[in-house]
This record gives sequence, structure tokens and C-alpha cells, in this order.
Amino acid sequence: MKKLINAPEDIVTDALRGMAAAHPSLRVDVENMVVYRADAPVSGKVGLVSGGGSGHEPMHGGLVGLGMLDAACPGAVFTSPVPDQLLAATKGVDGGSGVVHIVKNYTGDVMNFQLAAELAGDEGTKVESVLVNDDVAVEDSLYTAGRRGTGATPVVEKVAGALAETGADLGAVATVARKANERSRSFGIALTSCTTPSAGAPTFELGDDEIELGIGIHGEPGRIRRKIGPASELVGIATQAILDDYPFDRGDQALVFVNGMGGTPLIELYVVFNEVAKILEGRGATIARSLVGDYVTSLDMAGCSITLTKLDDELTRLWDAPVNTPALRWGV
Amino acid sequence: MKKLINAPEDIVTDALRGMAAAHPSLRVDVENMVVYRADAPVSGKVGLVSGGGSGHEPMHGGLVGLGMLDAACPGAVFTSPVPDQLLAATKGVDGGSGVVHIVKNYTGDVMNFQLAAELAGDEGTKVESVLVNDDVAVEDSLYTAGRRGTGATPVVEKVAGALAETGADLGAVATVARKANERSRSFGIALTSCTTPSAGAPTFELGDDEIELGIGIHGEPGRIRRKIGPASELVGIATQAILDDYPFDRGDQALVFVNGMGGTPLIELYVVFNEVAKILEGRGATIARSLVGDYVTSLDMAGCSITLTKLDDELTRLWDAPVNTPALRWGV
Amino acid sequence: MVDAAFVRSWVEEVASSVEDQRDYLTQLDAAIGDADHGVNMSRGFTAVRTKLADAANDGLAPGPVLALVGNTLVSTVGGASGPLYGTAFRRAGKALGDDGDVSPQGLLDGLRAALEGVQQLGAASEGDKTMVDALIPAVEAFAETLSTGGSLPEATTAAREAAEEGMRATTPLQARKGRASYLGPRSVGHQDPGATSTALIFAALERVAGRARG
Amino acid sequence: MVDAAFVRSWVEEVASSVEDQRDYLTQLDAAIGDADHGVNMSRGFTAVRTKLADAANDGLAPGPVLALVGNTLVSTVGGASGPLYGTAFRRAGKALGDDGDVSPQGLLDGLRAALEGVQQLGAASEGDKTMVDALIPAVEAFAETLSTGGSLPEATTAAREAAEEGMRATTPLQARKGRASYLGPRSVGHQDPGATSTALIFAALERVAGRARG
Ligand SMILES: Nc1ncnc2c1ncn2[C@@H]1O[C@H](COP(=O)(O)OP(=O)(O)O)[C@@H](O)[C@H]1O
Ligand SMILES: Nc1ncnc2c1ncn2[C@@H]1O[C@H](COP(=O)(O)OP(=O)(O)O)[C@@H](O)[C@H]1O
Ligand SMILES: [Mg+2]
Ligand SMILES: [Mg+2]
Ligand SMILES: [Mg+2]
Ligand SMILES: [Mg+2]
Repeated sequence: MKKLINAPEDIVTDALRGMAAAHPSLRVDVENMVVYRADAPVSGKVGLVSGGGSGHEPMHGGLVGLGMLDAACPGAVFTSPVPDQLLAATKGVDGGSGVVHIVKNYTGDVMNFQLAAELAGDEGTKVESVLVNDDVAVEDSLYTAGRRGTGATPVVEKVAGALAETGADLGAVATVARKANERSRSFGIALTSCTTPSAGAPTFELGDDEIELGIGIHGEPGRIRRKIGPASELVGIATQAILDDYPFDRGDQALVFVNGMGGTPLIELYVVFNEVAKILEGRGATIARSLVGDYVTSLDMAGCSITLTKLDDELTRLWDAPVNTPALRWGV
Repeated sequence: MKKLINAPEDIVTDALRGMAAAHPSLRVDVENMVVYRADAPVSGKVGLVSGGGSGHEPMHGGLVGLGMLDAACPGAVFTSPVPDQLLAATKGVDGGSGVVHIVKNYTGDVMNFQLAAELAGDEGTKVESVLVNDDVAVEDSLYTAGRRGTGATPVVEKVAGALAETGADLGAVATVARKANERSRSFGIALTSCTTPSAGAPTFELGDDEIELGIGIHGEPGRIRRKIGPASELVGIATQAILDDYPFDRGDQALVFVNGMGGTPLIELYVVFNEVAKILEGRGATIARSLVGDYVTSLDMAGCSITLTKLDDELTRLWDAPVNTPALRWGV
Repeated sequence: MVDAAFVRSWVEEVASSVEDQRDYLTQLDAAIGDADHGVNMSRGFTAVRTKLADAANDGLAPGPVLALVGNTLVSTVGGASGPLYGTAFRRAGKALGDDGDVSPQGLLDGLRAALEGVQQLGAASEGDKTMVDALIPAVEAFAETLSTGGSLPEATTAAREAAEEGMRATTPLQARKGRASYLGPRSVGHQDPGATSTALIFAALERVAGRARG
Repeated sequence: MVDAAFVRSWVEEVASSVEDQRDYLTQLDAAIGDADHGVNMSRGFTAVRTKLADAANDGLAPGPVLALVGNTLVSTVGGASGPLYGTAFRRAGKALGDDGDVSPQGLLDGLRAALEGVQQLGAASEGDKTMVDALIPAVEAFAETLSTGGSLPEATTAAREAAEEGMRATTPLQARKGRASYLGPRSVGHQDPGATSTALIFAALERVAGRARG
């Protein structure tokens, strides 16, 4: 394993120190592993807290700031944060109007956030939990853990953060977050596995011409292993899987998010974007907004995920609203 | 080789089509391989043109927009653009006040820009060429090709673009660009080589525990091959190489730019940033501004480069000025 | 009789076998999860060791010791296994109350409470390819042995055997809960990491009970 | 005599051997450059083939043919080799003027003009480990042979041999120009890609001159 780190057990705290040194707009509690926006809690504003395992950077710490998250809790690499962190963050961002937890649907994340929400409730902070589960690679079933939360997460965090900034109440912020999730679908493709610092070896092995379709964001294998093909073919499969579950047709306004998994260069993400654009144009759907880059990563995995969100006027307005985080910034 | 592409010979044009579909703020001439800001030429404004081989994304196409470049010319992967492209771009952004060419110091780039500048001059467009040569890994000598242009390039493009936006004249824009270059130094580290689509195999082989120090941005090996060490040690070597050439001490205001080479995840770049910050703090220098992420890449190479720019009030003001490009955006 | 020393050496046994099996657990998790189960468990039980070594916690009764273990796991493990094992130990500790000496029947009540807590929180049933697949048969075998007049050591041996059998039985299953469920049919043919760590916990219990007797 | 057909078949010979040696040239460039020399040359000469096949360019004299080749290379190759080879062919074409038949001496003047153009643009001297290290000895050998009464075929053979010798002589050198110079001492021990493609160009010339004679 070759990584720019000091020791596997130090990677998260070292990176948090780096974020603190790089971004005065953030207040980083390295010891308790919480990244706050510097002015948290914003009195009267609904607080937004997200969190999850580390290894998905810039999510979530890089999405903390005006118009987005008030705090993010990074766990160990690919391991959900613990209730203590989440409780500290929840109390630390409560401006008196309650706190929304944005939780990616993984058993560990769900349970740790749930324990934290109970404790926060006991201590008098109103908490609304919003579950993100946009990954169409996993079939949605009551008898399983259900769909994973992947590429839709930054979209949900952006629009919820924008609405919270307007002074909307807890219920309204949670509602728009759920709406953004319900109108988003994702599908991921891996060209390689990734190497967690503590394991020190790739989580799975792939042949020189093999890829995984329907992967998540924790270096786990996907639903299907197959030979690599041209971008047009692979993107066709991924986009079709989304459209089969949630069609985009004439008149639909799409936010197209082509996300890099961490090891794939931007030039390839634009090749992918071009293929997605051709498919949507073919169906008469409009690309109203776009996001291209590494936002929801899986350490050094090569590959990408495609997320389509069906915008309406409210979501478009909230997407366009000013945001000032290390990873997403506009309008300010 | 596993890449999200259709065919090696199509990667650049496919990616340009993707940029066109993703970014309405750009006007992309796919056939002539030029990326323009949509409103170019801006009449009365000095035009800024940069270019170079593809494979360094988001540089340069992703740095086109208000407050930065007016046009960028991508060549084939790692191959300088041809004079025809550069001439078309130069004429296309000339708002009547002349055009600045920002040229990274590589033989091919220098010669192709030179031929284009001569042709543009013949056609009546005033051109000032600014050479970027910030890489301290290469010793500066009259008898060689001299230092490479690497991480300082986006910094030069940002401040020159900001000054051009104020209506400054050709000489002034070129002067501030040269000043930014003279006050910047960089050093790069590779953990892996990269694979060009046409070659289909890594440009060089590295052992599982080997790294290259003093690399450029074209997948070429560096000055020294050695065993990997902790981030503190590697960053120490890179930063010291910069400081030996250009000291940062008490009272100095640093723009610290930790750049990913394309295959290294952001969490590691923050670990690196933390090590740079410790060194600068130890010398009493101030981290006045920061940039962390993949901006000057070498396809899928794992590694990073560190660029330090010594800011003064003018450079700080120009760095903070509004910019609206796909890769860098703030204040608008 | 199960006293504080017994419970503490049980936890210590668990901690050291988690250390020994750390990489193995992580490898199992790499196949159908995210390659961190061993790392998570070892982080948790390292913290538990520190907590139990803290003089402030000397003289705790068996129940409070287990509750402390549970709280520490919840606060340090994260992931799915943290809340689950944390809740298991907390509930067991609650069930044991503050008695200094716990009967085999009392320990059984604790194990039952642990199982109930895990299922309440995780909503997994037997056959979902989770730790529950080792936990349920272990608790049943423990109960069965006591009810037929078996001794504590005999009950722990039966529990360990049943846990290991349940652990092995997860291999052919398709996961319906946890990360492995995302793999769908591809989760078949791999042993569940959490069921494996559960088997370690019962093996540790058997060793301690054996020593206590001898 | 060197006529349009001669020049066209020379260029065609260069184009096909660049195709054959494409990957080899790229591998040489991978060792001390950026692994694209073969790709660059093949992109350029593919464009040249199309241009020469264009009926609009039928009936061009040798000089204009070479100038067309040069302009096409400048417009399609990029990198360092594009402007350099493009200038070389342009300057040679200029030197040949518009005559339909060029004497061996006239071809020599063209080669001298090419070398001069490359050195003006690239500022490389012999020993810098560039194409110049093949070009200088080739032009000198060509001149030497003619001046001692040698035929055109003999001159092209001497030039090819000298170019290949110069090409091989780049291996022990440390590069002082181009990308390879960034490697400093590590550039030693590798043959220069551009010197290699220059040798290909003279080998093509020799083949054509041989055929023209026979
Ligand atoms: N809903 C659940 N109920 C019971 N056990 C579960 C559940 N989900 C996961 N597990 C157990 O947790 C184990 C994985 O733990 P771990 O790898 O530490 O957490 P994570 O899956 O969050 O990375 C699985 O092997 C499984 O036995
Ligand atoms: N200044 C120069 N003068 C003459 N030849 C040069 C010079 N710089 C580079 N070259 C030649 O160009 C060759 C590399 O060409 P190529 O790989 O196509 O361009 P690039 O180096 O831009 O990738 C080198 O092998 C060398 O022979
Ligand atoms: Mg995990
Ligand atoms: Mg090149
Ligand atoms: Mg796991
Ligand atoms: Mg090259």
C-alpha cells in the first residue's frame, strides 16, 4: 500500500488538522472528530448534521458551511461515526430550532444516528432524521437493509442547507430534504477496488479487463462483474438502470451529477457526462444543472457514479442558492 | 488499461463535448479544440489564452471563465496544442486590447505558442507571452530547457485574469502574471506512474514501496526514486526543496496549494496540507490563503504537488477577486 | 458462580482473541462488506481494556461491568457492530442487576436480554446472515443445557459449539441484512464476520467457565 | 534527379515506417519523455498522407510538396517534434523553390536549410541528445559524399548510416534539451526518440533513392 499518510490510525485526525489549517471558515474539533462551520450554532436556524465513515471526501467535512451543513462527523475509514460524536455535533449546531440529521442508509449509520437522536432528544434537542437511499443497484425491499445512500447525499444536503438558511422550520427542512432524495437516483461503476489504510490491500481483486457494476461507496464489490467496454456502453447500462426505476422524459429538468470515485481523472468524468447527455437528449429531457467531479468518493477507487435528480422550481432555486463550503461554492 | 473512454483517439473530443454539455458558461469549439468563455471576446478587455496537452484537467479548460482564462486550447494527451488552435483562440478572445499567452515552460508548448504568436502578430493582434516555470525539482540553467511550469499555472491564470477583468492593459496583465510566477515555487511527488490512453501501459514502473520525487505533470519519472516514507518525511523533503530555493519566513504571507495528481484521494491531500502547515508555522510564515484539490493533474497518477506563492496585497486582492469557472468559483 | 472476576476475565479473553483474530475478521468483511470488522472490534475492545483497568471502575459488580463494556463499545466502535454489540452488553448488564454473584440462570437471563436487544435494534431474524445466526443457537443451547441439569461449564461449551455451528451455517446463506445484503446472490459462499466474532465471544466464555471450575 | 514523384514516395516511405515504428518510438519516449512521440509522428504523417492524396495538390513541384508536408506537421503534430519537423520540411521546401527537377546539390541545400531551421527554433546543439544529433551528421555525410563525386544513392546511404550512428550516440548522453533534460543524469542510457525518428526519415530517403536509380 502506498499512501500519503503518517500511519493508518492517524489518517482521519491528520486530515482533520489539515482541513482546520486550510479552511478558516470551519471550526474543527479534532479530538471529538466534528467539523463545524465557524459560526455554528446559527441562532434561530435549523441545524444540519451529517456524517459517515471517512474515505468519502470531500463528503461530509468539505460540505460544511453557509448554505449547506452546520456540522459533519467523520468516523474511522468506512465506519459510521459513534453516537458521542453525533450527539456533540447535534448539540453544537442547535440554534434553538432543532436539528436535521442527514443519514445515508447503511445499517451502521442508521443505528448510530438513531442512538444519538434519542440521546439528543433526552437532552431537549428536537431532531428530524432524513434517510438518503438513492442507489438503484440495490433493490428496495422491506426484508433487506434497503437501498444505499450514495450520490444523492450532497444534493440533499445542498437543498436542505439552502432552505434552512432562509429560516424555514424543522419540518420544512426535513421535508425538502426527503423530496430531494425521492427525486434522485444513482448507479456506480468501479474500474478498481480501493485500499483501506488499515487493511493495507485492495478490498477485492479485479482483472485487468474487469469492472464492477452497481458498487457502493465503501470499496465493496458491486452486483455484477463483467469485462470493461467503451464508456458509451457502460454509461448506457448505468443510466438505463436509473431510468428504468425513475424515467426522465421530455420536459423533465435534470440535475446531472457525474461523480468520480477518487482514482479516476476528470477528463474521463467529462467523457461520461457526454454519454449521459446524449441519452437524456435522446429522451427529450433537459440538463438544467450539472455537477462533475469527486464529491462522494471511495478512497482511491477508480470509477464513477451517475446521479440524476429531477428538479422542480423549488429544488432548482435551492440548488442555485449561495453556498460556501470547501468543496461547493457559488453565489458568495 | 481500464479507462472510462470510448477510444484513445476520441478521449479529448469526447471530454470537450462533455464540458460543453455540462457548462453553459463555456462555448466549446470541439472541431478546432478551443474552450472559450461564452461571452468571449470581451470588448476592451485583455484576453487570456492558455493551453497545453490534455491530461491535466481541470487545467486548462476548467479554468476558463469570468476572472480567469478567456480561452484554453487542449492538445492531444500530454502533447502541446498546435499553432492553428492557439491562433484561433487568440483571435477569438481579442477584445481589441491584445492577448496574453500563459505558457508552461515545455519545449513543445513554448514553440507552438511562439509560432501562434507570430501568426497572430501578422494578423494584427498584440500578444504578450508569459512563461510559467515554478518547478524547483529542475535546476534552472540557460543550457537546458529550464524549469517546468506546474502548480503555479492556475495561480498565475487566476491573478492575471482578475487584473484583466478590471480593464488593465496588456503590459500590466503580463506583468502581474510574471510577478505571480516569480513568487511561486512547486515540487511534485509521484506514488505511481500514469497510463496514457494511446500508450495503454504505465509510462514507468514503480515498486510497491517506491515513489518518485521531483516529478512533472506528464507521467515522466522524477529526479530521484526512493522508498516511500511517512507523509511528514515526504512533505518535509518537498517543502524544503521549495524553501531552499525561495524561503518563507516570519511575516511572509503564503498561498499554500496542495494539488492532487489525479489518483490520490482528497483525504491524503489534507494530511499533506497539515504537514506543510506545520513546517510553515515552524518558520513563522502565515498561511494567508489555501487551495486543496486536483487542479494540475497527470491523468491517473497518484501523488501530489505542493506550490507556495508569496502573496502581497496586490496578489491577495487579485486571488480573492470574483471568479466563475468550472473548477474555481467564488464571489459570484 | 459468576462474579466480577469471572466477567472481567471473560471480557479480557474476548479482547485478546479479537486482537488475535483482527485481520481474519477484517478479511471476512472484505469479502462481503467493507473490510473493517476486525479493526472496529479491536478498536472497541482496546478501549474496553483501558476502561476496565481504570481504578475508578474497581469493585463494580458483574452487571455494571458488562454495562460499562457495552457503553464503551457504543462510544468507540461505530459501524453496525458497535451499536449492536454495545446494546448486547448493556442489556446483559442491566439484566444482571447489581448482584455480586450471578447464578448460571442469571447469566442466561443476561444472554437472552442481549439477544433481544440486538434483534430490536437490528431487526435481523435467524437466516439473515448476521451475528444473530450465531447468537440465537448459542443462547438456546445454553438454556437447554441448564434446563437439563447441566453445569455452567457444560452450558458454555454447548453455547460455543452452537455459536460456531451457526457461524458456519451463515456461509451458504444470502445476506438480507447489513452491508452484505447489497451483494445479493454474491454474498452466498462467505462466512459472516459478525457471526464469527460472536462465536469468539462464546469461545472466550467457555474458556473462562472452564478455568473457574478447575 | 529528384522530382515530385521522388519526393512524394520519400514522404510516403517515411509515413509507413513511422506507422511501423509508432509503438517503438512511443516506448523510447516513455523512458525519458512522456510516451507520445510515436503517436505524435503517426498523427502527423497520417494527416500528411491525406493532404498529398488530395487532388487539389496534384502536380505540385518537389519544393511545394515538402512545404505542404511541413505545414501539415506543424498543424497536426503539436509537442516539440511538430514545430521542429514542420519547420524542417518547410525550410527544405522553400530552399528547393519551384523547380520540377532538383539536383542532388539542390536536395543538399534543402537538408541544410532544414537543419538550420531546427536549430534556430529549438536552439539545440550537437550533444544535447535531440534529433539534431542525428540530423547534423546525416547532412554532413550527404554533403561529403557529393563533394567527393558520390552519386545521390551513395549520398543517401552515407546520410542514413551517419544518422543511425548519431542516433545510437545519443544513448550515453545526458539530455540538455527537451523533456528528457528534466531527468538530468537519469536521461543517460536511453536512445533519444527524436533522433530515432530522424534516422527513419533518412532510411526512407535511401530506399527511395535506391529505387529511383534501379
Ligand atoms: N441488522 C443487523 N442485525 C444484526 N447484525 C448485523 C446487522 N447488520 C450488520 N450486522 C452484523 O455486523 C457485521 C458487520 O460489522 P462491521 O463490519 O463492524 O460494521 P459495518 O458493516 O458497518 O462495516 C456483519 O457481519 C453482521 O454480522
Ligand atoms: N530543443 C529541441 N531541439 C531539437 N529537438 C528537440 C528539442 N526538444 C525536443 N526535441 C526532440 O523532440 C523529441 C520529442 O518529441 P515529442 O515526444 O513528439 O514531443 P514532446 O517532447 O513535446 O512530447 C525529443 O526526443 C527530441 O529529439
Ligand atoms: Mg464499516
Ligand atoms: Mg508530449
Ligand atoms: Mg464492515
Ligand atoms: Mg513526448
